[in-house]
Amino acid sequence: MAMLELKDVHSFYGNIEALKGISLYVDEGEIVTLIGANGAGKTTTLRTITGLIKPRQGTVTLEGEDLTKFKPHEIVYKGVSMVPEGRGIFARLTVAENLDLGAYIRNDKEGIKEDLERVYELFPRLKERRNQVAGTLSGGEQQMLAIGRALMARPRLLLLDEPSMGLAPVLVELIFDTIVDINKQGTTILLVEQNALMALSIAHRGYVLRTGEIVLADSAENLRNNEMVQKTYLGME
Amino acid sequence: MSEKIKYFLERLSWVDIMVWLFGLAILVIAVIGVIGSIHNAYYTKEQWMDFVVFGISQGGVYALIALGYTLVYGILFMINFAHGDIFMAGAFTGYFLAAKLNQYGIYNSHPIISLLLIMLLAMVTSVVVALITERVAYRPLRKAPRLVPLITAIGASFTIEYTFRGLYGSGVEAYPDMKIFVGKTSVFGLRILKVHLLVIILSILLMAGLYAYVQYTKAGKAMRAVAEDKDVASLMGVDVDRVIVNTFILGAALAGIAGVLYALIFKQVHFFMGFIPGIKAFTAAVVGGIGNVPGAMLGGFILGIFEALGPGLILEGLGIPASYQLKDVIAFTLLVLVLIFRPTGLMGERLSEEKV
Amino acid sequence: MKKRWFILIAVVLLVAVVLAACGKSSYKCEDPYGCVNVAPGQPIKIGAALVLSGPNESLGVDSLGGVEIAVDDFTAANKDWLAKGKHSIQVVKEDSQCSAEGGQTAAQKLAADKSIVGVIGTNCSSAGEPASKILSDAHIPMISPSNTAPSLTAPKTHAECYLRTAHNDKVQGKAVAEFAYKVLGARTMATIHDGSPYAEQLQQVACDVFTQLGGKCVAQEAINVGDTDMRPVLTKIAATHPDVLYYPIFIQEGALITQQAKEVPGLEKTVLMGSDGMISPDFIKAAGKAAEGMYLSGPAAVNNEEFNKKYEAKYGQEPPSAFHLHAYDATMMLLDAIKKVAVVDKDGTIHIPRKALCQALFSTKNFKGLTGTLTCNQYGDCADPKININKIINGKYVPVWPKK
Amino acid sequence: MDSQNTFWKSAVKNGLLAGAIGLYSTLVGLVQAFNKRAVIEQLSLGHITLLLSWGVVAYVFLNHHRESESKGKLIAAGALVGGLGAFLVALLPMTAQWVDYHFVFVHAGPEMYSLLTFGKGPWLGSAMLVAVGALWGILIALVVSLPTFWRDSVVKAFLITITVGLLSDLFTGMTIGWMFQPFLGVEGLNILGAVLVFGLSIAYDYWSAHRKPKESAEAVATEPAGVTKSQLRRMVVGALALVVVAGLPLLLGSYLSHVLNMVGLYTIMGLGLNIVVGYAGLLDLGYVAFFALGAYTMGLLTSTGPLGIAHWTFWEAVPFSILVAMVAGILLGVPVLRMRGDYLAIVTLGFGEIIRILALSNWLKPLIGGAQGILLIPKPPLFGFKIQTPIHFYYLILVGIGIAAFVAYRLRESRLGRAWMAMREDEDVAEAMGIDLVVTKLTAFAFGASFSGLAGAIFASYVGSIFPHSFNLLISINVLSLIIVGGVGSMPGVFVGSLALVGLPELLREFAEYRMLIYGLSLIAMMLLKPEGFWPEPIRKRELREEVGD
Repeated sequence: MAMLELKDVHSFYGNIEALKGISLYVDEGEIVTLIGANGAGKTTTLRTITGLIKPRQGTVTLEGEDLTKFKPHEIVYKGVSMVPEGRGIFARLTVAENLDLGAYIRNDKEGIKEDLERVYELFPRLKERRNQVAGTLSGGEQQMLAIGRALMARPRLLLLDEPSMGLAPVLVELIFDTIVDINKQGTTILLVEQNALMALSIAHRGYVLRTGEIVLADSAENLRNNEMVQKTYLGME
Repeated sequence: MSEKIKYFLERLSWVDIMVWLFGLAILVIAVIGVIGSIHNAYYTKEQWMDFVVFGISQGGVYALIALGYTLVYGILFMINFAHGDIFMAGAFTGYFLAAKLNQYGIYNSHPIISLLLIMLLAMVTSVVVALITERVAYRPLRKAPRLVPLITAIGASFTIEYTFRGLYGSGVEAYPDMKIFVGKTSVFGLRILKVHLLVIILSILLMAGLYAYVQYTKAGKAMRAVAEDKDVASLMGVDVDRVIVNTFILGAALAGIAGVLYALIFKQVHFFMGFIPGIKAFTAAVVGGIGNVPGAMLGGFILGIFEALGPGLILEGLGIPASYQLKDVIAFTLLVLVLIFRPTGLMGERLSEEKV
Repeated sequence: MKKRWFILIAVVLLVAVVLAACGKSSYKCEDPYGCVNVAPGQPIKIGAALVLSGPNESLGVDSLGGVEIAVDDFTAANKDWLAKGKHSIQVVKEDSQCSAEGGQTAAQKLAADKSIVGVIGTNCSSAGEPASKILSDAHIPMISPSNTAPSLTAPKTHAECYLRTAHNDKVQGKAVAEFAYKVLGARTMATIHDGSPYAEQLQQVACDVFTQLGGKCVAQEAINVGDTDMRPVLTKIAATHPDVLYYPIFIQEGALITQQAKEVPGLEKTVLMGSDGMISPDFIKAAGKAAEGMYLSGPAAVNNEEFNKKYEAKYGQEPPSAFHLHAYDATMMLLDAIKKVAVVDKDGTIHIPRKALCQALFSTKNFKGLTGTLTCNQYGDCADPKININKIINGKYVPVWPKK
Repeated sequence: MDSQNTFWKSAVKNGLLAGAIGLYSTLVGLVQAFNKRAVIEQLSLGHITLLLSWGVVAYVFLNHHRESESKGKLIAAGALVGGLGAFLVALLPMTAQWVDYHFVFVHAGPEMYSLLTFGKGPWLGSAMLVAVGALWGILIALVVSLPTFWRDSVVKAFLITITVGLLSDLFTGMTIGWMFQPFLGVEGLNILGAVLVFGLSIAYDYWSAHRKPKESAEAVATEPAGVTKSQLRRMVVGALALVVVAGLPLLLGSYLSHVLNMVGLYTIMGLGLNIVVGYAGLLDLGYVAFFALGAYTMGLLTSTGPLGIAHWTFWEAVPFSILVAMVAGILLGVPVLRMRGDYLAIVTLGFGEIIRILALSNWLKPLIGGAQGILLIPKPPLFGFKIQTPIHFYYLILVGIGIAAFVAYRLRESRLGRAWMAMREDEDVAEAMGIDLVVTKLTAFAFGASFSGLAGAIFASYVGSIFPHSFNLLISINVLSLIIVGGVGSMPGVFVGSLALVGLPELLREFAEYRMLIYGLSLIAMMLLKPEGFWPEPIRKRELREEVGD
C-alpha cells in the first residue's frame, strides 16, 4: 500500500476547477516531485492533501485512512507536515518561537529539545538568530526556518512547496542537499517545484501537472530524458 | 546620516506635509491652552495629581476592556462591537450575587471571597455571552468580507443590550458599598481612593498576566500564530477554531472582571452601561495600536488620563466654558493626533499595516 | 385562471363595501373638528408617545407605567360607564424616542389613526416640538408628562391643543433659586447639566433668578449622558467653593455626582440640590448614603408609596424614573375630560367631539391629581404651581419647603 | 440502530434548543409584552412568539430528516421536540413556588406564570402547556410530511398571515383604509380576514405554479413577435411603476408617507455613503457629521427664531447646506488621508461624535442653540404654495433622490468612479497606475458628504426643529448597515436596504421596548442569510459567492 494516495481528486477555488481529477501516490521513503508551470495546480494539490481545501470529489488516503474528513490541524497529527509556498513563517514571532510552534503537536520535552538541536545543527544560521524576530531574516534563512519548523513536528511525510523560490543558487543547493538528508533519515517527501531540473535530480519519481491534470508520471530519470519535459520545463531546446 | 535625511526628504510628499501641518495646528492650539491654564494657576498641585489618579483608575478599566478588543482584532481583524455589552453582561449579572451576599451579610464579613465569587460569576456570564455571540453571529461569516461581520457585531451589540434589558429590567441597580474599599489611603504621598488603588493594582496584574500568557505559553504562541496566518497555523497542528474561541473566552473573562471593577468604582449598573466604555476602549486600543496587547494597556491609561486632565489643562486655558462637556472631543482629537503621527497607533508595528 | 382571480377580488371588495355600509348610528356630530365614534365592543383608544428605546428609555417606561396604571384605575372607577357599550380603554404605545424625528414619526402614526382620542406624551421636549404641532393639526389633544421646555407653552409658539402636567422649567428653576438664596442663605451657586434640554434650561433659569436675587453663579458646568467619572468636573467646581451645587439631571449621572461630590476635597460644605429628575427610589439606591441631606425640588407628592406598590406589582420593578405621577395625572385628566364631553348612544356607542374635548382639557380646574392640584392656563401649563423642596432624610424624601 | 440513536438524540437536543429559545423569549418578556397584541382575533402575538420559537426548531429539524425517516417517526419526533420545548418553559411556573426568579428576572412574576399556564395553576396548566407544545410539534410534523409544494405553500401562507395580522393596524391609517375594515378585528385580523389571507396566499401559489409551464411554452412559440411584446410589456410596467410611485402617498396616507420620507432621506444618505464606502472603499462611521452640518446650516440660514441669521427660504439655503457639508468632507478628509481600514473607521466615528458634542456644547450655545436646538425652521415654499405635509414632502424627497441617484450613477461611470474602484481594490496598485490618491480620496469624501448635507437640509425643514440629540452615532451605524444589507456598492441596494432597516423598524414602532432587540436580531439574521446583501452589484456577488463558498 502506498503511504499517500490521491484518487481522482477534483478541487475548486470558488467556482474554478483547479484540479480536474488527479491521481497519484507516494511510497514510504520516497522523494516524489510534482512539476509544472504556474497555475498548473501544484499548490492546490498540496493544500488538498493538508486539508486546507476540501476536494469536491475523490479521495486522499494516508496509509488507507481517508484524510478528507479531517480538518487541517488534525491531519498534522497523522504525521503530515507542510512547508508552505512563500515560506509562511510567522514574521512577528522569533525564530525560536517559530520552531516551538513546529513542535506544537508534541508533548515530549526531551524529544523536542533533541530535534531542536538537530535543526540548529542542520541550519547553524538559525541558532545564531534564534531570538531575532523572523520577519527580519533573509529569504534563505526564512526558507531554512520553514523547513526546520516542519521538521520539528517529526513528520513521516513532508510536503515542500517551492522551497527554491527566490533563493540564490548557492542557497538552493544547500536546501536541496538538506532535503536529501532529511529523506535519508527516513522522512518521505513530496516536493513541488518549478525548478524542475533540481527537483528531478534528487527525486525518485515525478509527476508533471498541466492545468489541473497529470500529463506525465514516471521515474525521475525517465522524466529528465523526456523530450517534452526537457522542452517545457527544463528549458532545453 | 545625511543619506538618511536625503532618503527621508525624497519620501516626503506634500500629503504628509499637509497632514502633519494639520496635526501641528492642533498641537499648537493645545500648547496655547496648556500655557493659558498654567498661567491661570486655577488648580493646586494636589488637584493636578488627583486628576492624574482619577485618569489612571478610569484608564485601568478602559484598558481591561480594550484588551478584549485587541485580542479579537488581532486574531480575526474584526471589530467586535459587542464587546462593550459583554462587559455589561458580566457586571450586571454580578450585581445580583452582590445584592444576595450583602443581604446575608457575607459581602462585608468576607469581602475578598465575595469579590472573587462575584468576579467569577461575572466572568462566566461574559464568557457565555461571548461564546454564543461568536458561534451565532461571527463564525458562520468568518470568510465573508470584512464589513459583514462588522454589521453582525453591531446587531449583536443591540441584541445583547436589549436582551439584558428584557431580563433584568431597565432600571439602574446599585452595587452595595464594600466597606473595606471605602475611603482614601495614601501611596507615595499621593491621596488615592482605596477603590481606585484596587482597580489600578488589579488591572495591572491582570494585564501583566495576560502579556505573559500570550508571550510565553504554548497557547499564547498558538494565538499569535493564528493572528498572523490561520492556514499556516493550522499546518502546525493548531486548531484555529479552538484558538479563536479561546481568544473570545479570554477577552470576555477580562471584560467580566472589568465590569465588576467598574461597578466597584461607580456603584451602578444598567443595561446601557457598556456602550460608551466600549467605544472608549476601542479608541484606547487603536491609540495603542490595535492587535497589540501592551498597546491596549498603554492606550487605556493614556486615554483615561487625557480625559481627566485634558479639559482642565487644555480647554480651560483657551477660555472655553463648561469644558468637561467636551472631554470626548479631547479623547477623539488625541486619537486623530496619534494616528496622524503614527498611523498604526503608538505601539502598532509597521508590519500590521498591510493587514489593515 | 386569471378570471378566477378577478372574481375573488370582486367578491372581497363587495363584502367590504357591504360591511362598511352597516353600523351607521343615529348620533349627529356637530363638532367642527369631528367626533370619534366608538362602537359597542370597541375600545376607547388613547396614544402613548413615549421614549421606549435607547439610553433614555427608563423615562418612557416609567411614564408608560403611569399611563397604564391610570387606565386601570379609571376603568375600575368607571365600570358602569364603560359597561354600557362593553368598552374598554386601550393604550396604543408608540416609541417617540428622545428626538425630534422620533416625536414626529410617533405623532404621524397616531394622527393617522382616526380612532385615537388623545395622546399622552412625549417625554423629551425635543420630541414634543414637532409632535405637538402634528397632533394639534389633527385635532388630537396631547398632554405631556415630562416636557418642560418653556417654548412649548410660550404664547407665540405653543400648539393649539397641547398641554402638560410637567412643570415649566421657569416655575421650578425659580423655586430652586429662591429656596437656595432665601432659605439656605446661599450666595454662590454652581450648576451642572447633562446636555438635555430639560436640565440645561432648568439650571439656566435657576442661575438667572439666583443672580437677580443678588447671588452669584460661580460655575456653570456640563457633563455628558453616560459619563461616569465626575470627579474632574467636581474638582473644578470645588475650586470656586460654591454654597450650593445644583444639578437638575437624571438618576444615573445624578447619583454619580452625589457620591463623588463626597469624595472631592473642597465640596464638604457645599449643599447639594437636584430636581424631580432624581426623585425616585432608584436614586436613593444608587446614590446610597451620599444622598442624605440633599435637597430635591419637585411637585408636592412626588414619591407616592401607594402608586409605587401598584407599579411594582404590575411591572416587577420600581418606577425607573420620576415622571410616572405626571403621566398618571395626565392620563386621568384626559380620561376625565373624555368622560365629561362624551355622548353615549342608546346602543352604547360613545361619541367624543374633538374640539369640545380640547376645550374641556384647557378648562381643567382644581383637578386633584397625585402631583398636586392641577389647573390649566390658556397655553397648556397645567402643573400645580407649588413646588416643594424635599430633603432626603434616612432614605426618604421629606418635604421641607414651603412650610405648611 | 446507530443512526436510530443519533436521530432520537438529535431530537432531544433540538427539543432542548427549542426550550432554550422559548425560555429566552419568555424571560426577556417578549411573550408577555406581545400577549397584549392580537394578530388574529383571540390569538395574541405572545402565543405566536412561543409557538414560533418551538416551531422553527422543530421545522428545521424535521425537514432535515424528512426523506430519511418514516412519517410516524417524524410525528413522534415532532411531539418530542415540541413537548420538550414546552416542558422547559413550563419548568418556570412549576418551580416558581420554590425559587424566586423575580429577584433576577423582572418579568418572572405571577402574571407571566398565569399566562404560561392558561391561569390553571402550575400543575394542570403546565401539563396543558406541554400538551400544546406536543400537538404543535405534531402539526409541524404533518406539515413537513406534506408534498413539497403544499408544505412550502402552507408555511408561506402561515407566515404571510401572521405578517399581515401584525401590520394590520397600518391599513387603518391608509387613505383607502375603509376597504380593509371588514377584515380587521379590534386589533389584528379577524377570523374572516385571516382565513382569506391564508387562502389567497395558497391560491396564489397554486395559480403561479400551474401557470409557469404554459407561459414558457407561449414564449417559445411566439419568439419573433415576442420581442416587441416584451418590450411593450416592459414599457407598460415602467409606466405603471411611475404612476404607482407618484400616486403612492395619496394611497397610503400621511403616516406611511412619513415612513417613506424617512426611508427616502436615508436613501439619499445611503447613496452618498455608498460613494465613500462602496465605491472608494473607505470605511466611514461618522457620516452623521455631514447630516448634522447640512441640517444646522439649513436651520441657521432659514430659522425665523432668534438664532436665525439670514431668514432665507429653503431654496436659497439648500446649496449652502450642501456646500458646507462638502467643505467639511474635505477638511475632515485631510487628516485621515494616510489611515486605512479600521483606523479610518474609529477616527471618523470620533469626528461624528465631535460634531455632535460641539453642537451640544455650552461653548457654541450662543451661536447654534446648544441643547435647546434650533426651532422655527420654516417649510419650503413653492410658487406661493407651502410644502408642508408628509405627502408634500414625499415629492420633494423624491426629487432629491432622483438628483442624488443621477449624480451617483454618473460619478460611478466616470473616470473618477473608476479611480475610486481601483483604490478600493488596492491602494498601492492604484497609486502605481498613476491615480492621485489624495484627490481621489478627498473627492469621495466631498461627494459623499454633500449627499448627506442635502438630506440634512431637507430633514431640518421637514421636522421644523433640530436638536443635537438627533445626530447620534446610531444614524451613522444605520446608514452603514443599510448599504451593506442592500449590497455594498449597489444603487438599488441602497433603497432596498433603507426599506429594510428604516422602513421595517418604523412599522415595528409599536413594539416599543422590543424594537431594538428585533432590529439587532434581524441585522444578524439578514447578514447570515445574505452576506452579499439583498441587491448586490453583479460583480460583487460573484466575488462573494466565491469567498463564502470556499
